[in-house]
Order: sequence, then C-alpha cells, then structure tokens
Amino acid sequence: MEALIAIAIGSLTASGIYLMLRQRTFPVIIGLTLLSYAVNVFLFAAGRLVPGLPAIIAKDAAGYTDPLPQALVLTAIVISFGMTAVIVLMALGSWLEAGHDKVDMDEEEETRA
Amino acid sequence: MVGIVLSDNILLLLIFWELTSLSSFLLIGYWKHLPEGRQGARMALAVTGSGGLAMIAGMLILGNIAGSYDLSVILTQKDAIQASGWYLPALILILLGAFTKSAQFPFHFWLPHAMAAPTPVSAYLHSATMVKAGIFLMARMWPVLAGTPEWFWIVTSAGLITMVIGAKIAFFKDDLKALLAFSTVSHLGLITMLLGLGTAKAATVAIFHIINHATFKAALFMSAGIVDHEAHTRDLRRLGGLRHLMPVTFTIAGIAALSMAGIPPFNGFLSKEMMLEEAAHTALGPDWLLPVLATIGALFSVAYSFRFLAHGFLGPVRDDYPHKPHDPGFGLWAAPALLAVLVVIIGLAPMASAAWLVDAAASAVTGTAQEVHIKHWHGLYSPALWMSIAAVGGGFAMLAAFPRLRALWDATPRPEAKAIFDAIVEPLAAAARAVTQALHNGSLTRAIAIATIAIAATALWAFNGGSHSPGTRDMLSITPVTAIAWGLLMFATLGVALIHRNRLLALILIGIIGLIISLGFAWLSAPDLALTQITVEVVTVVFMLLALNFLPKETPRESSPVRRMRDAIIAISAGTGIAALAYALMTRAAAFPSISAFHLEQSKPGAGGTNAVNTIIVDFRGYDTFGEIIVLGIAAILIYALAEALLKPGPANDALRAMAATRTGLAGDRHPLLMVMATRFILPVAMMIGVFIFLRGHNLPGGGFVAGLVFAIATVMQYMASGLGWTEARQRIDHHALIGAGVLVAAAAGVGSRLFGAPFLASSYTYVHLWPLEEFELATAAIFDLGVFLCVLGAVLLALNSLSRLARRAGETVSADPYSVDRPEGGN
Amino acid sequence: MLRRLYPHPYLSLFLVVTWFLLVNQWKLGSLVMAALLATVIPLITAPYWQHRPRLNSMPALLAYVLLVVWDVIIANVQVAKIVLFMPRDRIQSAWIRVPIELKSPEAIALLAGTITMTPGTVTADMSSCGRVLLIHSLHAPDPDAIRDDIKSRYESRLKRIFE
Amino acid sequence: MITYALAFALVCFGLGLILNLWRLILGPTVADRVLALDTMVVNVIAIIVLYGIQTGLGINFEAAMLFAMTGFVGTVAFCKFLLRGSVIE
Amino acid sequence: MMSHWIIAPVVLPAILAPLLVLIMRNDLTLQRIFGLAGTLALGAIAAALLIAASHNPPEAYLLGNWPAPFGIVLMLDRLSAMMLMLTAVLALVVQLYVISTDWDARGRHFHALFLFQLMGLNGAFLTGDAFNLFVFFEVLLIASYGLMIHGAGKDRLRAGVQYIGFNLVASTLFLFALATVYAVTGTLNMADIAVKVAALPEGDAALIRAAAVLMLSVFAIKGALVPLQFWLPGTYANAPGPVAALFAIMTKVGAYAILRSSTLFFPPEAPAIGSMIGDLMLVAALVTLAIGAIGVLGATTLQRLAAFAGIASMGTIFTAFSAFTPAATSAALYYLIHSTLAMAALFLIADQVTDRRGDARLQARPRIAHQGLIAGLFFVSAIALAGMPPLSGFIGKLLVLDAMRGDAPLIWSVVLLSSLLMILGFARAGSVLFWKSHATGDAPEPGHPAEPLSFVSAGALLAALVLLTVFAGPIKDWIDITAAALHQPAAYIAANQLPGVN
Amino acid sequence: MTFALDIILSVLLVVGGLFGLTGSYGLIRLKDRMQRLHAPTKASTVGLGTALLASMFHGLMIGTGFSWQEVLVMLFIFVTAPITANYLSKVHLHSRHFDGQIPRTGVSRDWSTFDDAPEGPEPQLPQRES
Ligand code: NA
Ligand code: NA
Repeated sequence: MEALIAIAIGSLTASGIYLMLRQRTFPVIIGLTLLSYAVNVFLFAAGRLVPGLPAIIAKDAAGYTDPLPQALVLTAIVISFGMTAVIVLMALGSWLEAGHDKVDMDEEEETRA
Repeated sequence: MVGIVLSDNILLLLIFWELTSLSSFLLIGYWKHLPEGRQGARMALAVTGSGGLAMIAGMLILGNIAGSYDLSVILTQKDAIQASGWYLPALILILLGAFTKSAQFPFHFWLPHAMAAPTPVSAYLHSATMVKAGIFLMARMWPVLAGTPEWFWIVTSAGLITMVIGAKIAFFKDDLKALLAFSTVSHLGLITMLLGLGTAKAATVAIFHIINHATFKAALFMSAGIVDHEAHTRDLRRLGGLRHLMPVTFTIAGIAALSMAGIPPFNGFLSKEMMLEEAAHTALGPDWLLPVLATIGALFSVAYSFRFLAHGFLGPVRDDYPHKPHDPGFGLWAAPALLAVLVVIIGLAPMASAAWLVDAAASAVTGTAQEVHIKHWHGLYSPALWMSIAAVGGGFAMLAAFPRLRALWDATPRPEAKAIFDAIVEPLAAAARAVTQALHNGSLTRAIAIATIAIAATALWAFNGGSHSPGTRDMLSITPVTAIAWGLLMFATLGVALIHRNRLLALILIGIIGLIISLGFAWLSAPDLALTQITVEVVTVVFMLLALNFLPKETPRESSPVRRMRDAIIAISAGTGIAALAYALMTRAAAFPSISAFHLEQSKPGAGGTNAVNTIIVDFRGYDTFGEIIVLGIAAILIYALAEALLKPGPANDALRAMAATRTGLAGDRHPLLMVMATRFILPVAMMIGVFIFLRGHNLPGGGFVAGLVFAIATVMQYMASGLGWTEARQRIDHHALIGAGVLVAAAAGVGSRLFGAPFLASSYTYVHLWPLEEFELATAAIFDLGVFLCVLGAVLLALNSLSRLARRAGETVSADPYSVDRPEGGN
Repeated sequence: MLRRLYPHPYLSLFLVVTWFLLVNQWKLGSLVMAALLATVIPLITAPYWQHRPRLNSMPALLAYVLLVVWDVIIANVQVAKIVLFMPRDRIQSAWIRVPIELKSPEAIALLAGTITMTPGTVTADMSSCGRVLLIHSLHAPDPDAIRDDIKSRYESRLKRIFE
Repeated sequence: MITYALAFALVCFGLGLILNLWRLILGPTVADRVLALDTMVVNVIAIIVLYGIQTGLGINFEAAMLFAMTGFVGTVAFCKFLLRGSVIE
Repeated sequence: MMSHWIIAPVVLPAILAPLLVLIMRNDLTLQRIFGLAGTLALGAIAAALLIAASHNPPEAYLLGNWPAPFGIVLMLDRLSAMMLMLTAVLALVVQLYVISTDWDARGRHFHALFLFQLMGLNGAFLTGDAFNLFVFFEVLLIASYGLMIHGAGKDRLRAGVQYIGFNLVASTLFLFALATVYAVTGTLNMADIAVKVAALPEGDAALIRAAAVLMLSVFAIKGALVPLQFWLPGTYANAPGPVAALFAIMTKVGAYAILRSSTLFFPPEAPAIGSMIGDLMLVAALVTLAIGAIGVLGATTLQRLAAFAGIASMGTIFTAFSAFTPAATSAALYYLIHSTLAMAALFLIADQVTDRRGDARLQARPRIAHQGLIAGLFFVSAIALAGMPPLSGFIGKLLVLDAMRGDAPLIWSVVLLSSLLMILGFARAGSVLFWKSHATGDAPEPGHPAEPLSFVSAGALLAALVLLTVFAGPIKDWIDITAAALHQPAAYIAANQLPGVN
Repeated sequence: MTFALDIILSVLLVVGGLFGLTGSYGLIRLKDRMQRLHAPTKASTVGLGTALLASMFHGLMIGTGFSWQEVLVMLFIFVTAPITANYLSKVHLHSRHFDGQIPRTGVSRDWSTFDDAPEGPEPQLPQRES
C-alpha cells in the first residue's frame, strides 16, 4: 500500500507542477490545488499509514496512529484553503483588469513598472 | 584630503579616499546644467570610483599580509610585504587607485573634463588638492611599496609619460583653465616619476615640488579666475595685452608662470633642477631615455608657461574683449599675491623658508630622517643645468613656432576622452539591460520551471552525498477497495493534467480527487482530516465555480508540443523525487520516538480531550491554529478589499458591466421550488449537526473548524436555494464582525490564561455537573475553538459575499421571492 | 408570543428528535440541550421561511411517510428489474405532464420528491405557474395510468394533509 | 458470515465506483459526469459505513453525514453553474 | 521566570488588527491613529526585548505551558530581538509615509493588513518551532499579498498573481521539507531537531540532507537567492512604493531563517550536513550579487533598480553567511541592517518620483517639484546602496570583504566589480532622473503638494544609516556577540530544557 | 440472538451491496441520459440506506446499543436525492436535447426551465456595507 500511496503523491505532484507550468491562471490554480493535495497527503504519510486506529483515546483501544501529522495537515489544509481562495480572486481580478488571463508578463509589462 | 594624510588605520584611510571621489563627483556635478558637467562628473566618479575599489582590494591584501590595518604597523612590515607573493597584486591594485585619482597615464583623460566646472576655484580644488590624493597615497605607501623593480618600472614610466603628454596637451589648450589643468597633470606626472625612482633623495625632491607646485599653481588658477571674471572669457585666442589693463594680475601671474616654467630664481626652478638632477642619474632601460624624456617634459612646460603669459598678457591691447577688463579690488588679488610672494621667498631662500617643511614631510614619507640641501647653483658640470637650458631654449622655439605646430596638432586626430568613456560605459549598460531583461522577463512559468529543476537537482545531489539505509517497516496489504480507490485517484490526477483545458471538467475531476483523498483519510485513522478535507474541498469547488463564471471556460492550447514535453519531463522528475521520498519515509521508523507520544498520553489528563488530534490543534499546538485562523481572516478581508477595488470605476468595472449585456441563454427557474422547500428543513438540521460536531470536537472527530465549515455549507445551500442577495436582504450577517470576533475570542481565550500568570494559550478545563444538564466539560480550549468557528464561518461568507457583489455588478439581480415559480395562494 | 418563539413548531419538534438521533442517547440532559437548539435555530432560519404552512394532521403525514417508504422499496425492486434484465430497446421511457391542484409549496415539493423516489419516475420540471409537473418515467407503457396513480395515491393524500 | 457479507458489499460498492468512473469517462454530457460524481459520493459513503462495521469502531457518523452534505452541495453547484452560470445567484 | 512580553509582538497586532476590521473599518482616521499607536507600541516592546536579550541568555517562552519539545516555544535571543527591532523601526517609518501620502486611502483595510504583516514577521522571528515558522510565514505572506495588491490595478494584480503563485509553491515545498524532518527526527522543536540531527543514525543522513536542501530552498526563495530570485523584481516594482519599502524586510526573513536553521539544526558540525550548505550558498550568493549588480546597471525604472540593488545586497549577505564563521556572520548581520534601511529609503524616494512623474522610468523628463530635495535623498541612498563611503554600506562591504579571506580573489573581485557596476548604475540613474531633466529646459510642474512627512520618512531612514555608521563600533561589538552566540547554539538549546538533554 | 443479528446484518449487507451495484450499473447500461438518471437516484440511494440500516444493527452487535445517527444520514440522502435528480433533469432539458419529445404544459406558462422570465425587479435592499 505504501508504494501505491507514494505513487499517488508523486502523480499529484507531477500533475500539479505540470499545470503550474501552463500559461493561464486557471490551470495554474488547479495545479496549486493538486500540489496542496499532494503535500497534505505527504505530510500525513509522514506519520506512517495506520488503518483502524484513530487517535481517539479509549480504554480498549488497540493502539493509536500518530496524531501529530494529522494536526499539522489540518493546519496546512486550512491555510492552503485560504491561499487558494485568495489567488482565485486575484486571478479573477487580473482577468477583469487586463482582459486576458495570461500568467506570464511580456518584457514590456515586466519592465514597465 | 586631510583624512588621507592623517588617518592611521588604512580602512579609515579608504573611507576618506573614496570620499574624495564622491566630493569630486559633487563638485563637478554641481554644474549639472552643463552637459559636460554631468559627463565629467560621471567620468570622474567611474574612473576614480573603480580605482578606489581596486585600492580597497590592494589595501585589504596589505592588511592581510601585515596582519593589521594600522598603517604604523604596516609601514614596519616592508620586508614581509615585498617578500609576499601577494605583493605584486597589491601593488598593482593600489597603484590603480593612485593613478586613477591622480590622473596618471593611462587615466589622465578624466581630469580636464572634471575641469568643466566653470569656476577656477573648483578646478583648483581638483588640480591642486583632490587629485594629489593619489600622490599622497603613493607617498604614504612609499616606505613599504617602493624600492622594488616593479615599483620603479610601473611608477616611473607612468609618471614620465604623464608628464610629457600632459605638458604637450597643455601647450595646445586655449582655455586658460584647461591649460592649467593639463599642466597640473604634467606636474603630477613629474612628482610620480620622482616617487617612482624609489630613492629617498628623489622622494624628498618630490615633496619639495609638491609644495612649490601648490603655491604657483594656486596663484595661476586664481589669476585665471580673475581674468575670466574681468574679461568674461578664458580663451587665449581672445585675450592678450592684459598687462596694460591689469598690471597687478599680470605681475602675479608672471611670477607664478615663470616659476612653473622653472625659471630662476623662483621656487619652481629649484625643484625642477633637482628633478633633472635625479633623472640624469637614473637609467630607465637605456641610460639616455629618462633624461631625454624629462627634458622634453620640462621643455613643454616652459612652452605652455610662456604661452600662458604671451598670449594672455603680452601683445597689444585688443578692443574686442567680451568685457573690458581691469584689475579687481584688493580682496580678489590678495590671496594670489600672497602665494606669489611665497613663490619668490621660497625661490630666494629655500633653506630658510621651506627646508624644515620638506625635511619633516620627507622624513614622514621615507620613514627615515631626511636633510634636504637645496642649492640654486649646481655647478657648470651639472647635467641639470644644460638640460634646463635646453628646455628653456626649446620652449621659446616652440612658442615661436606655435601657429605651425598648432596647425599640425589640429591636423592629427586624437581620441576624445568622453567618446572613449561612452564607448565603454554605454555598451556596458546596454549589455546589462539586455542580460537583465532576458533573465527577468516576467515569465512565472519559466521561473517555476527553473526553480523546480534547480531544487530537485540540488536535493538529489544532497541525497547522494549521504548514506541511506532503506526502511524496514512491514507494509500495509492492498485490499480490493483500496486498489479501486487508488485507481480512481490516479485516473483523476493524471486526467486533470490531460483535460485541464476544459476547465469545468477539471473541476469535476478535482471533486473526485478530494473525495478519494478524504476517503483515504477516513480509512487511515484520520477522521478529522476526512471531515476537513471534504468540506474544504467542496467550498473550494464552489468558489472556483463562482470565479469560472466570469473566466473563459476553455484554456486555449498555446504551448508547443516541445514545451509541453519539457514541462512534462520537469513535472515527472519532480514527482518521482517526491514519490521516492514519500516511500522512503513511510517504510522506515523514525530514528527517535516521536514527540506525539506525549500528546497521546497527555490528551485526556493534560488537555481534557480524548481526540488527540483536536487537543493538539486547540491546545498543544493551539498557537499554530491561532496563526491559521488569522491567515483565513486575512484571506477574507483581502478578498473583500480586492473586490472593493475592482468595483471602483476602472477597466474591471467596465468589464463587469459589459458582461451584463451578454447574459443570455440562461435556463429559467433560478430558484427551483423543490430546492427551496428542502432547504427549509436541511438548513436547521445542518446547523444542528454543526453544533453537534462543534461540541464533540474535543473528544471525537470534529471541532470548531469543521463546524464552521458545516455552517458555511449550510448557508451556501440557502444561498443556492434562494440566492445570496435574497438571503442577505432578509437577514444581515456582518461577516467582518464574525471574523474579527473570532480572532478576538481565540486571542482572548489565550490571553485569559495570562490572568492566572500562565503563558499564552495555557488551557484549563473542568467538568460541570448541573442538573438537569448531563455532565459536560468546560474547557478554555472550547472557547478557543469557538473563535476558530466564528472566524471560519465569517471568512467563507465574506468571500462569497464579495464574489456575489462582482456578479451583481455583472448584471445578476436579486429576486424578490424565495422561489421562482409563481406563488400559489398561501404565500411563500 | 409562543408563536413568535416557535415560528415552526413542527420544525422545532423535528429538531428535538434530530438532536436525540445525533447524541444517540435518550437522556434528560440531552433534552435540555435539544430544547435550547430547537428554539434558537428555527429563530435564526425563520427569515427564510416566513409563512407558516398549514398542517391538518400530523398522524396522516406520518402515515404518508410510511406509505412512501414502502413504495420506495417496491419501486426499487421494479427499477432494479428494469435496469438489470429488461433489454434496453424494450424500455419505453416517457415524459408525462401531471397537472396538480396542490397549492401549498411544501406540499407540492413533497409530492415532487415522492414522485422521484417512487416507481420509475423522476420529477424533471414544473411549469412556471407551478400548476403542472413534468415527469420522466423510466418505463411507461401507459403514461396516463402513471399520472392517475400519482394523483390518486399521493396528491389526494397530501391535499388532505396540507389543505 | 458477516465477514463475507461485508467483503461482498464492499466489493459491490467498489465495483460501483469503477462503473461510475466509466460513466464519467464516457460522458457524453457534463450532466452525466456530474451524475457519475454524485453517485460516486453515495458509493463512497456506503464504503465508509461498511468500513465502520468492519473495524468494529461503529459508524463514522460525521464523515458519512458530511460526505452526503458536500456531495449534495457539490452536485447542485455544478448544476446551477450549467443552468445559470452563477452558483449562489 | 518567563517574561510574557515575548509574546506581545505577536498578540498585540493580532488583537489590534481585528479591532480595526471590526470597529473602525469605515473610519480611516481612527485606523491611522490606532495603527500608528500599535506600531509605536511594537517598537517600544521590541526595544525592551532587545535590552533584555542583550543582557540575558536566550529565553524560551512555553506556549500553553507545555514543556518543549511537545508544545510550541517562542525563543528570544539577540538575533530575534534585533530582527524585531529592525522590523519595528522600518514599519514605523513606512507607516508614517503611508499616512502622509494617503496611500492607505487608495484601498480598504490597509492598516489591518499592515498590522497582520507585522504580526507575521514578529512571529517568524520569535518562534522556536519549525512548523510554527511555516505558519507565520503564511501569515506574513498572505498579509503581504494583501499589501502588494493594495489599490489593485492591472500590472499590480498580474504581478500579484505571480508573487502569490510562486510563494504558494514555496509553501508547498516548505511542508514537504517539514514532513521529511518530522518523519526522520520525530520532532518539530528547532532545538530538539538540532539535538536529533546531531545524533542521527548514519542511515538517515541522505534523507536529512535532502530535507535540509528543500527547507533552505524555501528560505532561499524568500531571500531571493539565484536561481530563485525571479519573483522579486516584478513584485517589488509593482507593489505600492511604501509596501515595497516594507518588503525590504521580507527578503531578510529568508536570510534570518537560513541563518537560524543553518547554524542551529543544519550546522556544518552535524556529520550528516557537513559543508554542503556553505558550498551551495557561496556559489549561489556570488551569482546573486552579480545578477543584482548587473540589474542595477540595466534597470529601466527606479523601482526595478532598487529591487535589483536589493538582490545584490542579499547576494552580499549570503556570501558572508556561506563562510559560517562568527566574523563573516557578524559582517553579514551588520550589512543586513544597513541594506534593509537603505533599500526601504530608495523605494520611498522612487515612490516620490513616481508620484510626481507618473512613473519612475529612467528617462529625462521635465523637472519635478522638490527636485533638489528628492535628488539629494536619492544621492544619499545611492551612496549607501552602492557601498560608497561615508555611509554604512561601505563599512558593511569592508567588513564582509575582510571576513571573507577564504577564497579572497574570487569573492573580492565579484564583490568589488559588482559595486563598480552599481556605482555606474546609480550614477547613470541619478544623472538621467535629476540632471538630464535640467537639460530638457522645461520648467518644473506647478507645485506638487509637499508632504513634509513623506520626506521626513525617507530622511529618517537615511539618518538611521548615518547612526549605523557613526556608531558602527559599538553596534559591531554587539553584533559580534550575537554572531558568536549563533555559532555556539548550546545556550539556545539549553533554554528549551529538553528532557534528557543536559 | 447474535445469530439472528448475524443473519439480519448479512442479508442487509448483501441486499445493500446489490442495490448499490445496480444503481451504478444502471448508470452504465441505460442508453438515454434521462433514463440514466433513474438508476442512481433510486437504487444507489436505497443501497446506501440498507447499508446504513445494517450499521444501525451493528451497534447492537458491538454492544454500543442500537445506533440512531444513521437515520439522519438516511433522511438526508432521501431528501436530497429528488433535488439532485430535479436539477440534473433541468440541465438535460436546458441542453435542448429533448425538444419535441416534451409535452406542452397545457397552461399559459411554459416549463420553468425554458421560461427565462425577466428576473423580478431589484427589490430595494438596504445598501449593505459588508
Ligand atoms: Na499549500
Ligand atoms: Na504561501
């Protein structure tokens, strides 16, 4: 199973980066979403894979999975949620202002300001 | 200036040194309304500045060799320094500094441009003092650097060439100031040459000439200034005959000029004789070379000195001066007069007047006590005498032949310094611009590509640099369902990359990914993650749909197959790396027991909750969560602020209004009855569930964040049912207040602990038995969680509200009824 | 006054039950919490449900629900048969228009929902005047029969319950 | 006995997922794909419920409930997008 | 006894900012008053902490009263205190400028975002926990996104998208690194990581090395180290002037994080790490310096010139870091303070020019109002940034050169040549902007409203540089101790009172 | 008792599984897009319902008592399924794929999906300052 998860993480990363390298804002945002999926799972996997042992303290519990990475992932999810929301609206804004949704600036734009 | 002479620490010396470059820059640049002023300033700064940098390096090397930056210490290290392999580099670097500053060949070109500054005073400041900084420095370093063949060859030849070239150019200059400027260059060359000879005697003569030059050159510059001030021109071709109109000035200038020419009995004559004397006894290559060149230099200086007098003051009075000149008031000629007197006194009684000064300075320079013997008469057999005579004679001859020589001079093409400078700097700047713009061309995709490659490669390099022992944990078996779920995930993941240009489809696939990952979390003992991931995912999708409504629905295919291939390779290599890393981590046990053992153990007794994940986020690591909700809060107000900005008059606003015109082809029934009716039940139930999840969070999966999102999603249902406008019109929610209150409540929960002297976010809890309520727990962590709840809810709603306001600007209307089919009797 | 506090008493009641289902225990303490929430939440959502629907008899409604549940089970067996075994070209789908007399939007919604969950029919749409339902039937050799069945079996009951 | 029944049920819903994916690939319309996604959610919820039985931990109620909620909201959001463009109009 | 003041630099803005959003969001005057008051208070607190830190060993503040390494700790040491102080000073000046030029009226919520930005910065400087560092990076980043697009506008938004996009990749990378570190060492507390990394079994070396590279890459992105600097010019050039000035500290956050991590838990002494980081950093830093200097000469606008000067300064700082000697670190820290203030000043000046000419392109234009004053300010900041005497830039450069005797010829020639390029660049820019404008004989535009405070702000920064120069001696002594402490982290680790560690 | 539970549980599980599969199978097998709507809305929902029922009984087995929370999930999916179906049908109708097959309403107004009535007049909202 570990191998499968690793491959999944790798694929999410690869797809994410590939989309980050596209030239329009929307695919870039999709790519970012994939990347944060990838990193969340990666961070979670840092606690190793333990099915059936949630970290809910109980007398008769057979054991617990590592709760810490889960807590970290929670934080990471929330943060990347906020970040995604922000970049979505910024992309929307730049589309409305510029009339196109290209990510890259041409030299003139870049050196204008 | 003073600093260069006095400072004992060479670093300090460097500071003053560079300061002189700056002050030249300012001094010259002050006349910025003249193009040549700007040019001169920039040239001066560029040349002396770079020289200064070389000097820094040289000095630091010296300091390193000597093991100290104290000049006094360095001066004692002569042998060590000259023995060191770093001697030559240091020497060259330091001489670069000195030569550039003192306009020695081949850096002699900038000084006259610096003289563009119209008043002779600033010109004087340069020629007489600023540029002498280089001389002073060579003098200061003389004890440790001089005496070697390298020093002799470099310094002497540079000085000699400068002396000759400077004098020659001066001879042909018509501008009094330029003439004096080049004569200064020439005299600096002379002094440099003397220092180069490396003998204590020569150094002493150099000092003596410095003093003399200072006196007569100052007098000359001031006289030139007076002439300029009176006749409104400094052009020798338009002057002449001034001796009748301004005899005082003529007297002063005459004395000074003769001294400059080295005519007895003035001080210039004394030092020049001694110089020729030294030159006569030194061999640079063939024996005759040095004396001959020295004589030629002297000859030219006689020539331009006489020309200065002849073309400026002698000859008939003209009637075409720009302004009729006459001697100025005492105030103006007092100073030059005083200097002229000095010239004479030193000339007549050198031993009485100047010897003590020369001795002191010379001793300081050479580091050994010096006794100078200045004589007017060296005897008939002194070569210097004949060399002088040759020089004076030749000088007269040249002055006589001036017109023809001038024609010749004008005929010969000369490189213009300014042109050379521009030819060097402008292409440099252009190249820099080209490089910069090629590198920073505003392409984010390229930047990310480069970063990815660089980081992945470096990480791989680093990994290979250390030893790696594969993990030994036994792995999880694969069940049919897990295999299927994995398949779905992989399909959706790769699918997105393939069909991403269909944006809606991409979002559907994102939905699958979120679904499966949440399922995976649920399966792998992470219920809280499952809840959070799935709720976040749906809100994100809703958000993207809202944005996509404005954006193009398709992404055009722009990148070439090659580019796509390149990107794919980059992406896959990075992905492979991450996968390998993940595998390595999952299959090994941590080298040390994880700190989370403590969290599990303390969750109930310490933090009063059985859900270790929750106790970590609200208690053990509550500070992280505090930062996290603040991120959300900021995100929301950022979005709000941005929406506000977009709604202001401007291109965005126009674009939105334009969309309003093109709202066609929409389906009817925007608020279907079925949905509205169902929501009337679902909304309260969802809220109930939200409360439930909130209350249980501390002990079971859930908590403030998920509860907040549940409330948010419930509200979204209401929005989808009857519309955000309709909903908010009926019940106003102050999102800002929710966010602000949330953060404040969370902070208060943290600060509250301080009242009991405990640190920030220290929690406490207690069990309350309160009939008829069942036993329940009162934890400060719960208050903190409430803050989280409020902040999350407020953030999502404010963001949705902002987007909806954009939509309304784009022509969306707010319906008056909860549902869109006609209202049957019985109201809504 | 009480009406102010409980704009939708049945909803509040329903929420109390919901709370017990959630906490999954039947303790008195839970009742207090349930009552609290059942009071507050409807007050929050009241602005979105201003008019109070008429409900003649609660028992009748419950009976109706049971009927529907039963029909759902039957319906699914039928649908399953069609989906699994009936040759695809023998499946005769049909669009059916069902005029309705119901006035109360709640009732109309309930009817529409019922139709979707029971014998191979789905409420696809509704006329803008809210007087006619558009229904798609998975396998309807005799559309009219289905329409009559709907009106007699469900609408009539709902009419009695809500109007 | 339950073990086998469980395994059977799990496989059924698992296969269900595959079939949903197949429909999602076939389409042809976006609505078909949305429907496929919606059905996936239902199947996933079922798998979660069965998993609760399998592990003996009891139902993961919050998960089941939230999956249902989000699945519903998601589907409606997609539909509203296709019908009206704006989701929360 | 634990001084609660350590948490104040985070909690104060965290409480004040929401209040601005909650109560005063429609009253700019109130926002200004309270925002300014907040910054002033932060300055006072920072000063107090600075004094405390200079007289005491590093101090740990156990959040939630949970013992390290299980809870999150804040760590107050000389370095963090120094960064807090620097931030506060910069913030105060920038805020005054913003108020005097009404920048805060060009969009909503400026002061709230500003305070949140300060909270994020302070949190990042204070935290002793690796994951918490990530969290506060995000706080300061998202606040910076808000500030960066303040007032919106096409170019600014497009540059903003690039800025946030690139940084989100960085954040993701950060998480990958943190996950790896945790999976290998089982801890997140920086001091504890240091202990664990030092005692790591050999078989884990490769993994921790990879983790180190990933994490340092994140910081290098913030610190604009080549080849991760591409985001900087566009961002700084398009950000509102004062915001760009505030961002002068953002790159320093990267520098701080690199210094902290590579001296505390990825030190050369750790067998697994070795000289790896230094080797990488030196090469990258020299290229950074060169590219920055070339950029200064090739810049097309004053903002971009300032941005590239910033990149060059980061190059200088990292060059010195790469030596991993107290002397070099100390020089770098001195230069860090200097370049932060100088860069900020230049951005404020650039904003003044833009404000009067519509842009700050390096082209001759008619005179602008207050040209003499602005030109003077520019000249001073140019001297500082080009590293010419008498200002601190020169001293800083000398200190760095002196400390880098290792590969002297290469390093010295790069440093000196790049300063030559920068001198040329600044001279060019200055003469085009302020001198050629005389050449085009047009009269200056009719009276532009003089905002004395705006000049005071820029002037104050330059004055600070003068102080930095005049008191170079004592300041350097103070920094020497700071640097020495960084390279002897025992006290820092001890302050965490980790179980089982002496 | 436990044996009876065993039986009940197993039956529920098997039946649930079958229904669930049927729903998804129908999604593949049925050829018309409206037909496809029927299978999941009913079969899958019921399949899940049955699984939930099983889970409720399972509570008895593991001694945590009969579990009631499942009822809520059931309720939720049964309430929402018709809405989902309704929306999807509307999408199909909106796609104009069934034009010609659909009967007239027989009343003045058209089916609401086709009837993009001019949206109601903007009511005077209190100008909100968010
Ligand atoms: Na992220
Ligand atoms: Na980020």
